[in-house]
Amino acid sequence: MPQYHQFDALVVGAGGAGLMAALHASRSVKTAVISKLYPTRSHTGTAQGGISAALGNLEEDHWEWHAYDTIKGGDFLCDQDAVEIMCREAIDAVIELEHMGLPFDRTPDGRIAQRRFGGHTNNITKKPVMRACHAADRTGHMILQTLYQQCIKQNVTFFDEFQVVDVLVENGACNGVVAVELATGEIHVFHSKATLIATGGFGKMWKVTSNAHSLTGDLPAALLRRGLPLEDMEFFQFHPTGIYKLGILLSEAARGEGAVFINGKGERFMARYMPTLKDLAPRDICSRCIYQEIREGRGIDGKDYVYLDFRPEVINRYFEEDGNPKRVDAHYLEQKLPDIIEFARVYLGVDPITQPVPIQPTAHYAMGGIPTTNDAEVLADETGRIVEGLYAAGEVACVSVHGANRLGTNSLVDLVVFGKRGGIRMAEYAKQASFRPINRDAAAKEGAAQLERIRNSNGTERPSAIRKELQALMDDKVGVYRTGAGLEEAIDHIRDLQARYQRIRIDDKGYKWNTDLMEAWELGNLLELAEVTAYSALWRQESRGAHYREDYPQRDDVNFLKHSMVWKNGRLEVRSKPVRITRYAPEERKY
Amino acid sequence: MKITLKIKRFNPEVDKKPHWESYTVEVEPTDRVLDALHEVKWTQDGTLALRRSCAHGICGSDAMRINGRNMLACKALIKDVAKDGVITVEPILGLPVVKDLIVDMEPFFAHYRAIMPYLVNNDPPPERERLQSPEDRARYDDTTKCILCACCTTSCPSFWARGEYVGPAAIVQAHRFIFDSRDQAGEERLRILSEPDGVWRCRTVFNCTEACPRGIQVTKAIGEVKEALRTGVIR
Amino acid sequence: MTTTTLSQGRTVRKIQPLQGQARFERAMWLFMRYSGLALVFLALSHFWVQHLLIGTHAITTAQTVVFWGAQGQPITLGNVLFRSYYAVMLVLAVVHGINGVRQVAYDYFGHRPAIYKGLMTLVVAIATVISLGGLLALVLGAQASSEVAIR
Amino acid sequence: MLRPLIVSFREGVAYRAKGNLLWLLHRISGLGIVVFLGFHIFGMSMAAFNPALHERALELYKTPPFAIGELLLAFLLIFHAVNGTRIAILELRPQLWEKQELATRLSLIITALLTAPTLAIMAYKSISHFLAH
Ligand SMILES: Cc1cc2nc3c(=O)[nH]c(=O)nc-3n(C[C@H](O)[C@H](O)[C@H](O)COP(=O)(O)OP(=O)(O)OC[C@H]3O[C@@H](n4cnc5c(N)ncnc54)[C@H](O)[C@@H]3O)c2cc1C
Ligand code: HEM
Ligand code: SF4
Ligand code: F3S
Ligand code: FES
Repeated sequence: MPQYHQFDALVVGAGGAGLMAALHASRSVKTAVISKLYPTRSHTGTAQGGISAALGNLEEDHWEWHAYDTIKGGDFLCDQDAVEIMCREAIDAVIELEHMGLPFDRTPDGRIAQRRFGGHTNNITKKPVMRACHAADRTGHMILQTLYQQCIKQNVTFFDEFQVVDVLVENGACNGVVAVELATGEIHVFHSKATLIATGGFGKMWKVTSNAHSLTGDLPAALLRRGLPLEDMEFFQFHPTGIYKLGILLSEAARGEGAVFINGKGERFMARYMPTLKDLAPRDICSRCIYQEIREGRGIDGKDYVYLDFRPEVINRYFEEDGNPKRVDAHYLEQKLPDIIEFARVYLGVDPITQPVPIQPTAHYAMGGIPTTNDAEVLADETGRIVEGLYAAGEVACVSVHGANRLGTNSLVDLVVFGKRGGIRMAEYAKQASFRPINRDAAAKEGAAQLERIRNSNGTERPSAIRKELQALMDDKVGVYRTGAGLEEAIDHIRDLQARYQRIRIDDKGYKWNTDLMEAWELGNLLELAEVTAYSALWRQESRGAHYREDYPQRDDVNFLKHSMVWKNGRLEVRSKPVRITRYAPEERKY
Repeated sequence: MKITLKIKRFNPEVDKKPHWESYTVEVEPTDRVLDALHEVKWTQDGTLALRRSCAHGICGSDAMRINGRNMLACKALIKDVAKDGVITVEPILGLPVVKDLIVDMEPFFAHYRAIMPYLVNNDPPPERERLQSPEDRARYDDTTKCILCACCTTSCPSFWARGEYVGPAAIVQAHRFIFDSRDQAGEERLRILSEPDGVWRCRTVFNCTEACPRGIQVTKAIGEVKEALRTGVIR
Repeated sequence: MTTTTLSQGRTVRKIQPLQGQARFERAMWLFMRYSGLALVFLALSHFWVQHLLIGTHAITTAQTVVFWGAQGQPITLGNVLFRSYYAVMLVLAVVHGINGVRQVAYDYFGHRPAIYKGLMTLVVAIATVISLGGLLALVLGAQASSEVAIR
Repeated sequence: MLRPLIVSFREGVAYRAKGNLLWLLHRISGLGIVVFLGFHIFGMSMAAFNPALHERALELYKTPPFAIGELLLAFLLIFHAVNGTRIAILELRPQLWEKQELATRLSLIITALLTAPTLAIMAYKSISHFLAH
């Protein structure tokens, strides 16, 4: 017998977005949070560098500048009204976090400390501006901890280590979710008036990635199966500074504090490509420049990596060259970047204070995802029709505030601003709506069937082998550089893997903590999302932001200044949705 | 290189008692123990159960006993732990084992919740941020790093002896708020921690400090809480 | 809680004194440290005098009685000091020991209050009887002592 | 009910760190001394209340098993005293918390330095006593 629960509001995912939503929703309606990880294990905790808000604590700044930078960084694919909301409300959101107890670093006069970050500029001088509020290089950790602490204070109900396997979307409305309790393998049906999805990214389809093992896109895939579309899936950000081979992220904060890229010839090559912002150019550009250097034989020792150099003497030399009066020393860097310095020491055996660090771009962030309105309501199609009672926020959602490329620190802003808006909106809705009837047993059966099929599948394929092949393929064909031919090959290959996936076999047939089963199920989701990603990438015949087509190297505003929306009802279908433009007209993107 | 992983296995649906199983895998010396465990799980025996997520020491999922002491599997490199090519892996101690390397974390988090792990400030919030001097901020910096991995608490003999002891992790979390100049409930937390199962059960064993993957000076933090109780001053 | 801000930008706060069990636990914790430090000198010196200077094999009942007996001995400063030394050591060691046993018992039997309380009652009772006897012997001596001394 | 005991004695001993072994030894030595102290005070007070009994106790002390027990007691007492001093000082002097590695090493060395001559002299006295009788 499945277990049954009823809540006015349900939040799936306990990262920054989910917890923010839960905090606000639970103030007025009966709310529960379901998460497959214990909340503090969510990937928000790994976010390092900072959260941007135009507080102007250290130098002049305005939210309008922040908005312009965001839109330009997103290569003018952002929906500008959403960006304006985000950048305006970012200020209050950061202050709210501080009031909740978030231990930001402080300025000498006791205010929140801010630092530079890629693509964030003073709009007049065009120079980098200090906008990223931070707590050393563990800003995400502090946000996650602080929000979870507040949830404890407010007695929010949690279902920890419950994995959602299905979303009950029927007749254009959502009535809850079906989840499996990992500890027992039992199926639980959660009946709700409003459901918010905040399950984060899905970068595990790539091999070299900064994403956690748990980021497998379970919910977007579930919605896809339920006939709902995903938006802008071709835009996936590759962060320039992943630890070589491992993909573990070294935050852009390093460059915010003065680190530079160095190629095999010892040159600071970014100065050549982007004379004004140099190493603090947006991520898509840096990643491409790194690959450009490598392709032209200027990788370190001709290999496929370059250096990120943040030895104090190197930083100071370039500060002097740039006319920046600031100077740093080893102690200062250890204070400001303790964690990433430790990552390099532990995983590479390289001490960044005395040696340059080998890096390579790493799959990092999904700009696309579940399409939503500015109040986090999930869209059913390109016309703006919404799915009643269904919301999404955080990395899994596509509002779209990041357009074709997200600026560093803007994800954390997105989480707290739209998490909060979503939480408030869903509570308002749940207060006036009533429960729509559901068929519990049918719902439970459908959810369980997905798992039973895998449990009982008697093929010969090992899921891990398929996953490995998928990840290598995605790195190879759906990475920083893409071509039409490569993407077509990738789609064929993914479909082949999907066919093989039907013939898998797992070792663990039990119920309690069957991670073998759940990993296999997650692989199914990755395969679906990989297919959709490659398919949208093939559709977009232009280069914009993170999406770079070698066969179409130019941005094409005439044909492609629009969002993609993909459905998979039997077969894949792409439709498009216009970009909302308010006051920032598209222009060439130069830094 | 080839290494042998000796893993303590327990499947609640089959076994009455835990037993050891050995696996030989091919790994690089710079790989993580987590990679080796994945190698086992993905190529030899999918039934092996463990928690993990971030794979770089931030989420706190994969605390386990590696060669007899608590570590995060994703932060222990093969070359540092493989002695004679053998690595033993067991679940952490003092919490009920649920399956293989997975333990029931609920008692651990119950202790965490017991010490009021949230900022309490009943003054009306100002328009902008509350001010805090860099010195006041630095006072509790060390303990903000905690990722609740339980490496410390489950390495503490006092906790093994008595599971009701709140344990170092909860005290670290309490420290983070007691010494935050913005907080107003330090006194109440100190009162909770002076109960029989509070800080006084800490025997200054230092296992916790050695085990903490975040390099937190755990025993020092506990000592500072004791000092506040001893002197009646939070400084 | 009263708050004062120090000049170096650090906030310092005073807290109200603890009450009840919390206060007791704190006191016992402090007592364990201080009594322990005192016992280093008291217990070790006693031990070394008895075992290294004198030696177990050289001790006889007669000597002990002369050493400790109250009757027939002059009340000198040395005598008083030496008896106080033993009295202090005895009290500190017994209380230190009992509280130590309490902690150990609480660790293993704290979740079984009946066993824990029973055990502690027994330990305290035995310790009280024995140490009262010890103190009595130390302070008063006894009738028998002089007879043995003469023999 | 005995689970905590089992965990700390069987599995805890196998936990690869110094701290828990010191803790265990401190605990065992403390309890050992308590038990000894009980008998000791009782025995000594018998010199006053029941000299005959006291005499019998002394005879017992002079047998080889007790001589060995005495050596053990000496070690336990010295270890407990030195280790206890380390704990007390570390806890009462917060500035020293970062020096715990050194403190542990020092206390082990001091224990060894104090125990060695003590045991040697005591053993010498015992052996010459047994040889003489
Ligand atoms: C290494 C790294 C550094 C970063 N640094 C920065 C930075 O400095 N600044 C910035 O702005 N952004 C940064 N980002 C991006 C940002 O951290 C993430 O985009 C953001 O944290 C995502 O938050 P979220 O709340 O959407 O999801 P997450 O925090 O990923 O949480 C997802 C939640 O969903 C749950 N979940 C998932 N699937 C299921 C399921 N099937 N059933 C139930 N629950 C489920 C999980 O348990 C988890 O609780 C960084 C990202 C990475 C990887
Ligand atoms: C010689 C000097 C001594 C010193 C410096 C000393 C110090 C200490 C200290 C600091 C503790 C507290 C340990 C803790 O709470 O973690 C302790 C515990 C204890 N002591 Fe002593 N002590 C001494 C002598 C004695 C004597 C003579 C006895 C016996 C009567 C004794 C019995 C105990 C016991 C039973 C414990 C509890 C052990 C535990 O909780 O594990 N100690 N000692
Ligand atoms: S203090 Fe360290 S060991 Fe303990 S839970 Fe926190 S991070 Fe883990
Ligand atoms: S190991 Fe335990 S006894 Fe104290 S110093 Fe650490 S909490
Ligand atoms: S997997 Fe996240 S800490 Fe090890």
